[in-house]
Amino acid sequence: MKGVRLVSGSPTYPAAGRESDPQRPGQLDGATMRHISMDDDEYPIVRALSSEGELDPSLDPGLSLEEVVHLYRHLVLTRTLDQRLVLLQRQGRIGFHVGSLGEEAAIIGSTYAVRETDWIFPCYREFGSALLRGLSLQKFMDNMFGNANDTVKGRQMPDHYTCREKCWGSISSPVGTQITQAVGFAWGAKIDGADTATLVYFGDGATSTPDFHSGMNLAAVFKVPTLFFCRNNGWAISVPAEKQTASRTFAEKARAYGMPGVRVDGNDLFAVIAVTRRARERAARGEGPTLIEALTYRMGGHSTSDDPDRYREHAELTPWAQQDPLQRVRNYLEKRGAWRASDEAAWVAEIEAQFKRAVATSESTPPPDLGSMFDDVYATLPWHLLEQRVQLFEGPRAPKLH
Amino acid sequence: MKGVRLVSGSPTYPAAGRESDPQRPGQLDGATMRHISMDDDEYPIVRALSSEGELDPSLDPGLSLEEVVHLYRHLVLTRTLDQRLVLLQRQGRIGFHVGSLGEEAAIIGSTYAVRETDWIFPCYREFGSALLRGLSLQKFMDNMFGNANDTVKGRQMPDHYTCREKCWGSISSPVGTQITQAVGFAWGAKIDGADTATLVYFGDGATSTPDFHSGMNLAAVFKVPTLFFCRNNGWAISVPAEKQTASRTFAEKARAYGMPGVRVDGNDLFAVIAVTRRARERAARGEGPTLIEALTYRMGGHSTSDDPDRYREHAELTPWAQQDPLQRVRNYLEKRGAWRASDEAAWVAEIEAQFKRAVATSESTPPPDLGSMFDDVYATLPWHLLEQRVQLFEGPRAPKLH
Amino acid sequence: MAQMNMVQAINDALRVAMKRDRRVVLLGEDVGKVGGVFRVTAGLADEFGCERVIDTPLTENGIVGAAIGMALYGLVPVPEIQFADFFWPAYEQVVNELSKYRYRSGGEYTAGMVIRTPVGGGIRGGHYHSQHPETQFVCLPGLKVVCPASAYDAKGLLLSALEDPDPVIFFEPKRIYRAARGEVPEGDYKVPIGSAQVIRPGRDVTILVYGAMVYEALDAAAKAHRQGVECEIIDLRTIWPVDIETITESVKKTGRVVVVHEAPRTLGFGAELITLLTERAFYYLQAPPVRVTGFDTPFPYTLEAEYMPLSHRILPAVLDVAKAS
Amino acid sequence: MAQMNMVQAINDALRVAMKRDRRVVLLGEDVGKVGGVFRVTAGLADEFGCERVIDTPLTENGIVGAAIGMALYGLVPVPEIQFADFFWPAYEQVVNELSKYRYRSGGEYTAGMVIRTPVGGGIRGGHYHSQHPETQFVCLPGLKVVCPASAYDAKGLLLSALEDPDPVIFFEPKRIYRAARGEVPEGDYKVPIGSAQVIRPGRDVTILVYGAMVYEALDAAAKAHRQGVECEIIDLRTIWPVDIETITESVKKTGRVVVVHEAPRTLGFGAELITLLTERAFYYLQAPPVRVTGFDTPFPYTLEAEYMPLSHRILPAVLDVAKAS
Ligand SMILES: Cc1ncc(C[n+]2csc(CCOP(=O)(O)OP(=O)(O)O)c2C)c(N)n1
Ligand SMILES: Cc1ncc(C[n+]2csc(CCOP(=O)(O)OP(=O)(O)O)c2C)c(N)n1
Ligand SMILES: [Mg+2]
Ligand SMILES: [Mg+2]
Repeated sequence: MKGVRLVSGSPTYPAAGRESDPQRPGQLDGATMRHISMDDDEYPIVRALSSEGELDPSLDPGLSLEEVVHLYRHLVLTRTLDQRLVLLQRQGRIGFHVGSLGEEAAIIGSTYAVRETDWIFPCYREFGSALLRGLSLQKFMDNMFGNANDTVKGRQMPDHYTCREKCWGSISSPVGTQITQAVGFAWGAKIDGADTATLVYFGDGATSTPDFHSGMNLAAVFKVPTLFFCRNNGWAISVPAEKQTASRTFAEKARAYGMPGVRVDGNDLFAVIAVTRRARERAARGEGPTLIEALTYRMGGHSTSDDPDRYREHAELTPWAQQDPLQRVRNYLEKRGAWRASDEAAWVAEIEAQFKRAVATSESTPPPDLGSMFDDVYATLPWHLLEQRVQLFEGPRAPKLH
Repeated sequence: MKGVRLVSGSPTYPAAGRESDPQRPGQLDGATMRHISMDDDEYPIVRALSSEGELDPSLDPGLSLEEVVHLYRHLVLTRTLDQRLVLLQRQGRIGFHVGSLGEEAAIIGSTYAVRETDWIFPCYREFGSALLRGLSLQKFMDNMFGNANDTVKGRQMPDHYTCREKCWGSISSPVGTQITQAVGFAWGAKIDGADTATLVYFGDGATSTPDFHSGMNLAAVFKVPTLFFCRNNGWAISVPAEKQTASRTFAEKARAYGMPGVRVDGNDLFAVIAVTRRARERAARGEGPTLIEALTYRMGGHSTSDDPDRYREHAELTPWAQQDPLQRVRNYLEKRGAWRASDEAAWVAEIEAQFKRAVATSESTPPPDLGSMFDDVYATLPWHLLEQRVQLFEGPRAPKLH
Repeated sequence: MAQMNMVQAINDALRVAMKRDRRVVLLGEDVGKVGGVFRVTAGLADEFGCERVIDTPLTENGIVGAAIGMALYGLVPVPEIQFADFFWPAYEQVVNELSKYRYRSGGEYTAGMVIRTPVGGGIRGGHYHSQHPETQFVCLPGLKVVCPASAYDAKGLLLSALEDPDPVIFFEPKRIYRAARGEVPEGDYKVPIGSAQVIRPGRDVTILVYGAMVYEALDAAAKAHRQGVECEIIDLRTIWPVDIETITESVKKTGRVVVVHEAPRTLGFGAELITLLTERAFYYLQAPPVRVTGFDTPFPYTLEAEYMPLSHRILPAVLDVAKAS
Repeated sequence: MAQMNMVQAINDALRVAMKRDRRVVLLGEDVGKVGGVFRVTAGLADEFGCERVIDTPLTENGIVGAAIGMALYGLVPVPEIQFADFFWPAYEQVVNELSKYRYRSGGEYTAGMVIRTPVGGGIRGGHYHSQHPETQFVCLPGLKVVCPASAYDAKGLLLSALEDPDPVIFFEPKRIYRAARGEVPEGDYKVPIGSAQVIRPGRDVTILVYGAMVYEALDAAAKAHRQGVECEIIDLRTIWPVDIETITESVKKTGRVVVVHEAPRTLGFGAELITLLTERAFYYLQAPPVRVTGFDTPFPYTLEAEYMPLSHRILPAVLDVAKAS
């Protein structure tokens, strides 16, 4: 498969951090992007689909047109929901949302590339992955409202659901902690003799955490079948990727652990699938983990609590908008006569209708039972929680805070 | 300076961790060494002094003969004390010792290579460095006995002294924690406009800790003048370096942080000095940190509490004994007519006499004052420590525990 | 005097200190360009430059470890941990290094610094943006732990902390970041570390409280008053070392005590307070002391109002303890 | 029944569990080939292979993080932290992940495991090899915390812990690793988690204690007996959730209580015990409860015997509290 290099090695790699070698401005189809070193001789960006929707045959993951349409619908679903959820938050109906605007292809493509029995260890921006796996929109929305039907029983913030039945993990907020867990899970499978891999999502910022370091190291030493999927979206809240590390790419960090690393155009659904599949095959051969750096861009704020205009120029978004991951798949489909504006309008209308229904249901579902607050801390309630539960029930109910 | 490559880059670097590419057994002057990948095309081992005492002129750090004699005496001092301290521990007179047998040149050479105003952040095996800087033997011994004159007032285990007046840090046991601190110190100096670097020691095992990862990353991002000196002595207690990481070298980990890395023969005093000076010059030019991997071997147990026969073949020591760091400098001096057996015997006799006197003094020095237990927790004693101090004084004295 | 909220007061304290003392540097995630996710450090990078107001990579252990190194060099670092919930990667540096540095180096090295971090619930943060973990810091000899409840105290305590030779953990109750507004003097002034404040005198029941819950205690006390029970509210301000004289004196007077904190009950700071008072005012106690705290569960999202020790739970506790004999 | 010391008893428990249940895997630094720095896992790598007895790189956060993943998969991991003093790099995984996993995933995921770690002083370990940090674990809802004082209990509690659905922190008092010898049954048996044991009945003073200090309490009680004071000693065995009935009952009987622990006094477990007893046996207490603990300083090296709450400090406390009224 041309261009997918899981192997590193080049004589031209310059000394990093040299005064004489300033960070080169990145180039992608002519657009200058300040925050990300876009090309590197040793870690070229794997790309399959051009902006115009042309597919490099040597990188074709061999999807049927039905599959592409299916995935495209999920891209549209993800984007539409993202936009709707931001509005919902602005209306004060949900407390928070952390979206994936611009990163849809990286998420949908990678999840699609692994097997359904492989386990996903999410960061917090991958609701598209969960929906693709089969989390119902209703369940997702119940979590956004933290109601009695929420998979996590209203205990966590919005966007912190779980979906075990689809081999999909449990979201927590601390950055990086899922990484070592994903390694342990795949390692457990390996000890058990099962051919199960894990796919773990994290951001560029997460590469600075202890758990990135330890997870990468353990996986490489013990040849654990974990795919490390770094969504390099250019930002960790207000900190640009170029200030997160002095290495020119995130992919090359793999080498410090004796692991192959690869950079892929994260806005290219096909390339993401090709590269992730290749890493999955490697894992299946018992060769262990791979680090995938998906180059993409966080088109929105960090979350609804964030105002990106405080720290970045709006103009920076333009080149990325030109590389829009949905548009590129749409071009591909259009070229093959498989996309019509009216179809898409109908899908979106359907999604919006579904969304509206789901929101209505979630919003009218009561909050979790008072007593549920004490469940699941331990498998069974110890004496002190039994007591506290009684105290809560016997005491007055709380005022509304928000 | 030939051979000192702070820059990486080679087309032949193989994919790490490939089944098809088993860990090649290392070679150093013909001897096979199981635990360490001894050569790597991209990260060759910098070597100045041959086993026979020949010095590669292109790597000559330009030491005068007096300097070499001075350093050799410190190597002998370090080794002699190490041996004596182990005996003292076996006699039950001190509780513990963690030695540097076989690693003397790496320690003495690197400390010598930096400026006296550069700050040393030690791990726990670098008493040779402290003595070279000017910690008195008596003070060192007072720490081994934890008596009233101990620089750390008998509060820590043996080998956990400090020596601020010589710009030498404070030892603690947790692996890796000194690394980020060394970075912060040099960063502070940089903010302050001072040309002060830090030299931080740590082992191969420490490269797996969070603080290695974070310290390397911060130093590279902010171009902090810290020299990261990894004593790769082949072992982290019973865990061999080859199981600590799947990367073929520790030096190449530098690259993940956009920092140059270099491997040096840690048993080669001259090469260690040359490489460390080079890194120091780089820091002085404002180009930031360097990772130095010094290849050496822990000839003793991890500490006096450890029995290495439980996990390693004694035969493994043989090739390393042939690369003895003292012997090599001795050969160098001998070739130049600057070493005589009788001189060395006299030095050792003098060291042993000094040692005996220091031990006698330390052993007869009383333990720290009872009340000192409460000092230095805070700058001044808060009410609760004042109370506890009174309680202690008013209560009965403790029995002897050991 | 200017009216300020707590965010502004803390910002102002940092500005005063940075102007006066070039050794003061701030570091943390998003503290620079954007001025902190709560905007506490807003404008400081512009004013003092990004060498002194440092946006770091995402590395709590690196932030605190590097801050220790800076302090050893002689700077006065003010690391920010974005939420106290994310302190833990740095906890190794706090337990084994920061809190023990002077002790373990025989007094040769000290690492005075102020670690700022927002704490507490009531902001729809779920269990990863609501914790109030004073226990894990109070139990470490060598640290001081502070938690202001007013804009005035926040500035005055921070200015004290910045001159304190010991490391100070500075908890900022984020729920009242903007709600706690009041007169704040310009320039330098200090609120001493280690001194509590009786913010409402009363003869019947002592309420010990700090941070955002101070306002809940005040509300409960006002309601108790209407039922004839007079509460003495002590805002601890410094959690550790606690102002033992002020609290003991009050309890000797009232003989009844309610402790309020957001953290879970078990081994929350209430346990230490009640034990201290039992040890030194046992014969004055007329009723068993009562804890009104978070429950022993992770901090919930939807039910956070039920979880927190708000006024509606403080009031019955106060009335009960007032009656008990 | 065989005579075993605590090291052998723990080793035996691990062997029994690993033989019976292939899901049990051990991981940690030096636990494999060399069998642990205290030789607790000696022989297990040979018997069960290095896939199940795993020598890891030096990464406490990695060890606990990976163990969580293994547990999510369905294994029963038994990570070892070489000394409790080095737990902290893993604390983030414990606070934010392990202790909350079932709760925060709505019951979908659980991470049952037993984290073994040696604790305590009296072995010339200075402050980095002597700490006894139960506070930092008891204060986290979701964990169970165990600390045996005998070989019998060590094996029986460990076998219980390995079948417990909740994560268990298993503290091994290293000072008595070899000194605590006794009869230990072969094969499987359980000592239930959550149940304390009255190891010496007495009417005058209740001593609450666990781990290595149990023997110090016994020594002090023997001496108190000679002075006419009868101690009831309760070995907690499980620190949390503590056996509230057993301790409350005893204190209701004696009305006097001494708590002993090695950790520093402030927010040590003694604070929780005394507060619990004050809350539920206030009117039975005849004297203020007393804490005999480590001092609020880092653990010292040379003066460790003066620092620790050994018999010589327990005895006067017992005699004092017996007299007080
Ligand atoms: C340990 C920790 N520190 C800080 C935070 C606050 N925080 C939440 S997300 C975030 C940035 C993460 O950036 P990145 O890893 O690039 O992921 P992205 O949000 O861009 O997807 C920060 C600092 C946190 N959640 N956890
Ligand atoms: C955080 C931490 N974990 C575990 C230990 C126990 N321990 C002490 S030294 C050591 C091995 C260190 O190996 P390395 O870094 O290679 O240094 P070396 O002893 O070989 O010089 C271990 C595991 C510790 N001190 N700190
Ligand atoms: Mg990002
Ligand atoms: Mg080593």
